[in-house]
Amino acid sequence: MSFWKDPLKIAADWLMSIFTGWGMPEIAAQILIGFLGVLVLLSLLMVLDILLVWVERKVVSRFQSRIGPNRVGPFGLIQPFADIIKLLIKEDTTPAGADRVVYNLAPILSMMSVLVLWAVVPLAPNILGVDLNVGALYIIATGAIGTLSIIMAGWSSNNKFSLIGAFREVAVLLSFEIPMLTTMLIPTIFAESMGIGTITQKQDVWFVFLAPLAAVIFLIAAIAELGRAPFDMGEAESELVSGYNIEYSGMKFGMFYAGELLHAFTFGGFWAILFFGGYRFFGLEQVSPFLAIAVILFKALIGYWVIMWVKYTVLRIRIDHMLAFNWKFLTPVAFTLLMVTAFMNALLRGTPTWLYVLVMFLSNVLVAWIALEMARSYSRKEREKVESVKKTVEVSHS
Amino acid sequence: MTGEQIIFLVVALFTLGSGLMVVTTRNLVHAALWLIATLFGVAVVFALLHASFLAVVQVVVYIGAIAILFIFAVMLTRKELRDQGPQLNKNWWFGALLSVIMFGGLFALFRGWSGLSKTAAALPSDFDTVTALGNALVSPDAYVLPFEVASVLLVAALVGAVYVAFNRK
Amino acid sequence: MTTETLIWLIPLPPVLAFFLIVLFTNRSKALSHTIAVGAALLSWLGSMIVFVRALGVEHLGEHPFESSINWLPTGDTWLKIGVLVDPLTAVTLFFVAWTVLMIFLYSIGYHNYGQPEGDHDHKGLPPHGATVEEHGNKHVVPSVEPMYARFFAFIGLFAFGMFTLVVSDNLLTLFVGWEIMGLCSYLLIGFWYAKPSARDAAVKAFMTTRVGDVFMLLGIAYLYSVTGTLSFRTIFSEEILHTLATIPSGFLGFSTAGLIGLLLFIGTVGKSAQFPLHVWLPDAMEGPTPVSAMIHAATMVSAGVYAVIRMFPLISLDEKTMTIVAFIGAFTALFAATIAVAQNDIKRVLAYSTISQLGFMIAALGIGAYVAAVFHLITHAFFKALLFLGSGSVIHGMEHGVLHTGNHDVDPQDMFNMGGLKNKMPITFWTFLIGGFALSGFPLVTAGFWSKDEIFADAFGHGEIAVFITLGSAAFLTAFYTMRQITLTFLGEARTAEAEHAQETPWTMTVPLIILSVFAVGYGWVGIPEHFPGLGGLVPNWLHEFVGGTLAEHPEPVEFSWVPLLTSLVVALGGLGLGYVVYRDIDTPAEDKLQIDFLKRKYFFDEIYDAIFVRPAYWFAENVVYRFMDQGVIDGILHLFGPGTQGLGDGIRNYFDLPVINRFFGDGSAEATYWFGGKLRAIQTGRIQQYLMLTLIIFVLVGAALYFFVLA
Amino acid sequence: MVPLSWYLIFSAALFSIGLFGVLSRRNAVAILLGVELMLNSVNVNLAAFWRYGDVADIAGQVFAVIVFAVAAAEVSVGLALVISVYRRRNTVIADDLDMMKW
Repeated sequence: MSFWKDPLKIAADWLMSIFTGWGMPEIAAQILIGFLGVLVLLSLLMVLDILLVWVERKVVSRFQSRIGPNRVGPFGLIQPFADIIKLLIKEDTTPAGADRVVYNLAPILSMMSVLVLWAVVPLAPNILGVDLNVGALYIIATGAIGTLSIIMAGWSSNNKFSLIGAFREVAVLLSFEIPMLTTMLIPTIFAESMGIGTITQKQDVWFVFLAPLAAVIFLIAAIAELGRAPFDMGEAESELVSGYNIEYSGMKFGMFYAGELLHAFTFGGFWAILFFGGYRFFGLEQVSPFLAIAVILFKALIGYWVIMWVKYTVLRIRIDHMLAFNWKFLTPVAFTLLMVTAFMNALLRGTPTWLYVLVMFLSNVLVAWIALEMARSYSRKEREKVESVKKTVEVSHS
Repeated sequence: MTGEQIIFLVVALFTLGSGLMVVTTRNLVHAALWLIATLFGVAVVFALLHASFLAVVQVVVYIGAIAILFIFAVMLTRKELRDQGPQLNKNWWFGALLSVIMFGGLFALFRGWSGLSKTAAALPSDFDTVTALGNALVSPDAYVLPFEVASVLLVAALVGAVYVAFNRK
Repeated sequence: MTTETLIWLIPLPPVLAFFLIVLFTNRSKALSHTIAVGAALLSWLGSMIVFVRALGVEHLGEHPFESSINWLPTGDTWLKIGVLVDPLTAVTLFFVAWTVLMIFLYSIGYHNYGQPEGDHDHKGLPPHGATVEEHGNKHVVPSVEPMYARFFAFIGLFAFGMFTLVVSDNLLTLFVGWEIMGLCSYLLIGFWYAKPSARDAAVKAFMTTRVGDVFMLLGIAYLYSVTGTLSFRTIFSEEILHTLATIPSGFLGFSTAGLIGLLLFIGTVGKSAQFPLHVWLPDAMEGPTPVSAMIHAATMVSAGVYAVIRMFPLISLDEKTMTIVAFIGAFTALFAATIAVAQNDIKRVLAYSTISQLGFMIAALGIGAYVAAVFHLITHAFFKALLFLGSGSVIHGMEHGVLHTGNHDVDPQDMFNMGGLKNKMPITFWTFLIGGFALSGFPLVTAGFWSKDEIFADAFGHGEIAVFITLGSAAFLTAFYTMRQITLTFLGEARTAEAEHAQETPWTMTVPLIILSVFAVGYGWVGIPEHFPGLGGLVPNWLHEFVGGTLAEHPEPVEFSWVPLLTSLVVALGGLGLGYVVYRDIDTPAEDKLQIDFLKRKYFFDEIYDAIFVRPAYWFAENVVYRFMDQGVIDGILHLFGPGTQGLGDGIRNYFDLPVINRFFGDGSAEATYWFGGKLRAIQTGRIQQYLMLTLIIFVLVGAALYFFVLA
Repeated sequence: MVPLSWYLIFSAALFSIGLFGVLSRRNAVAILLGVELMLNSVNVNLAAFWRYGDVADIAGQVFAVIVFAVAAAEVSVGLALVISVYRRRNTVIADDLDMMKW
């Protein structure tokens, strides 16, 4: 077994031999190696995060017909480092009347909620933190910690804008958790497991072909979960200045910011894992784990790009519309889809794959079509109501 | 003392400590945050018991929903964000006494029970808890009826909560 | 999915459709019929899958698909409900699923989907047509049924009843399905409830079948009390059958099996409209035509025959019962055929022909020709559904003509108002012709020939010459009135202006006709006897092999004989020929020699029943129950009680109530409660936590006491 | 290995703490917090008995799941009531809500 085939095991064995050579007991060495692995993963993530800052700024400037960072380093690649230095040397303020402990805990929790997500991300067939048998739920659970960090930040800042921002953001997060969890259960049904690793391995056919509607709903819910435009209720710069993180400065703000970017990238990754085969790409993942990592990073980047694309093209939606959209449209559709999928899955057990895929795809399309038809007729009625009101107003004016 | 025991003791002390903070701290938002810490500790206890599904659901349901709801409720029922005055009623010493008696009574009951020092057998290697739990919840031979009743209860609670808290203009 | 699960699911879509339509979609016509037809399609799909899988099982009779669950606890045992698919169920499912699907589809066109709302249509009345303006000139077109969604809901429930009945593995669920259909037939025959005739017909159908149902329920109860089970497979086990056959019932010398069989058969007499409970069926024509097809072909009457076929192993144990069955069947066959000859309403002719054909099946069962009865049941279902839908199409076409001329006095159902429709409605004509020929038993090509021929062969082969001759004459009359109908309706020249303007119906109506006509022709080929000259042996006699496997003793095919074959050839061709020759030139009812009042009035059966049952019932209700019992006896007793009770009450009040109850118990307990309340109010602080503490103190005290005094 | 007694004592302690909260806090929301602690201690017991009994018999976890559902229902209705009371009476102190006395 070469290093190219299974780098983790080779490295672990090598470290083990070194540590035991130093006279360390085996169990302690194992724990130490585990910590080292986590440390390496987190460091790499942080570096990735820094690169994401550059990617985000470069992409948004392209969307807006600008050039973007181009002064520091080639293509402005060093720009994020400059930004970090700027953030680090800024004054670290704590507003008067703030709840100190909670105030300082919030950005840490925010960053943490993103980082712990990577514990269940399968980077390659044999590179995986933990293959939790409840992986899909785990993702939601970490989202709960993110929610908590937002409300802590908003409340402890002792600022009404931050509190309003936090409230609105939390309302959105809690609501959109439901379609997200529901659509996550659809790959679970296909893979017959909630484990993220198993879900990846079961994707001989990418689940997006089996459940395109679920993929779309998941993406929408994920964008809402990230608090990005068009669901950026928490920040809503034009209304709330900067939302829940208004009072934060320096690196504390930097942690919120970096957390958000990495969160977006991570959810691009989960989108890829749940619906686009994760690290699988026509057997490429079998060649070498490094290729697998490259594949999944590339897919995650594409997902991230889609999320950015949405963010910089779509306008913010009013909060009541957003919640109504979730409760009256997205959630029922997700529930219906889940029931249809489960029913079809039970019905088609044991049938050939092509039939399974075809029927699943068609039932998705059917559900989507019915949902859109109903939404269309509803919105037509609403529009007529509004227009009739407008007309009577005009008549009474004239 | 094995590693698992150490972990359990640390987690249990942390959990009980935060639990005490929940019932004694003056600031209600802090109490809610301490509740989250307690719940998180309980989630870790679940994980120690190899009940991974319960652990994760504990985080999702309690921390993600119930605790947040508490924070909302605390903020919605307060004219000023800080509470003035004592947080415990004048019979608090009696409540404390009763609680201690309760604990003592339970403790005494435990001591008389033979199965107390039992240790757990190792989980069978081919036993998937989540699968077993899922099957039990939807199997007509097992718990599908309580499960359905629970779902009806949740819907009733949803409707009831909306109705009760709805602000009629 | 396993076949058993699938069988459980077959009846579900229609009933779901019923609830969906009733509860949610009754505003939308398109949605309602989409749901109903979709449900029928799902059931059809399930039935076909089950049918195909059933074909693949060897010895399905011994190892049927079955599955059951406990339903009601009855002492130590459970009353089970379950599903069973043996060969009989499989072939029944096949024709039920097809005909139901076709009828559902047909109903869309029949109720004028897509046409405008009527000008002055009311709920509960058939649509009267709507006026539309096109290019400046007004003309009348058919209007859509005002209770469109309700219709689809009802037939959905109807289909549910039938599917439940067919797949059930015990008499109880069979009876449930049976009764659901009874209810639905009431609802659907009285669908146009604003018409008094439809109301009366609905009540008549319901009451008449109720007579049979009561006897059937008696039979089921009797069976249960004797055997302790209602499951078919258990009842038909050898020892139970043996017990049933040997214990005498003490009633006219019947054995237990014979009496139970007879009681169950009376249920069928009601449901399948056999003599003497046949009167409801012709009146049931008041409902919309798809309902007629549903009742007469796919579901209700077939259900009756199906039940007898299902219980055949039980019924066949007693010779006497079998003789009664054979007699009633054969008599009904001839009797109904003679009435049919004199009817002028296109649907009534078919109604009487249905009664007659059901008589054929019952007679076949009575002589032990099990497979022949099943065979005729299936072929009859197909061609009779075809004929009814065809007649509906004709009526629809005629209504179009009526709307065109605006002369509403012309009855679009009277055959003497038609004629020459062959060219106006070619698809209807050809399919109707196929159905009619199948009904008459046109030799070799049609399904009706093969099934009827098998009944003849069995009757002859078993030496039942009386039955054979009766059925032969009935078959001759069948061919005769069928040809009369075809000639009057389609051939010759149009006799009225309305017939001139008749029009072919839309595709939703013609497509089911075409599909059903394929079966009306093709289904006969699965049951060609092996020894048939020329054709026998070309195709194996699949039906006999397959259906015969249902019985424990495999029935032997009868020896081939030329007599029944020639008879069936002669009566079919002769009847058809005579019908054409006689009615070729007849234009008005007056010219028709067979318009005998006696036959036209159906042997005065309605009048007789009216005199014997209905009027006495009214008289009894009016004079005995109301005048005598209610006003005389009961009111008298009550009037007697009044003063007595008052006196007694006075006494109790003055000497017991006031002093003892009021003073001592009433005021005394109130005062005591008041005193205690005053003492206890101190702990009622209104503070929830203090209550909780009190509760806990009591709990701790009681717990400690229990612990120390009881456990320790 | 951790013996069963540790879990039981832990859960008894948590239960008692919750009980103290329920009995002694003035604020209705805080009382509900105590109730949550008590429910959680019950869940710990259920999970512990599942783990230390027959693992294949999943009843303990099933009941814990149902307790989750009940807890969620209880909190949502309870807090809704608290908010409703606050709107009408402008207080959430349990001792002030003593209309139901005598």
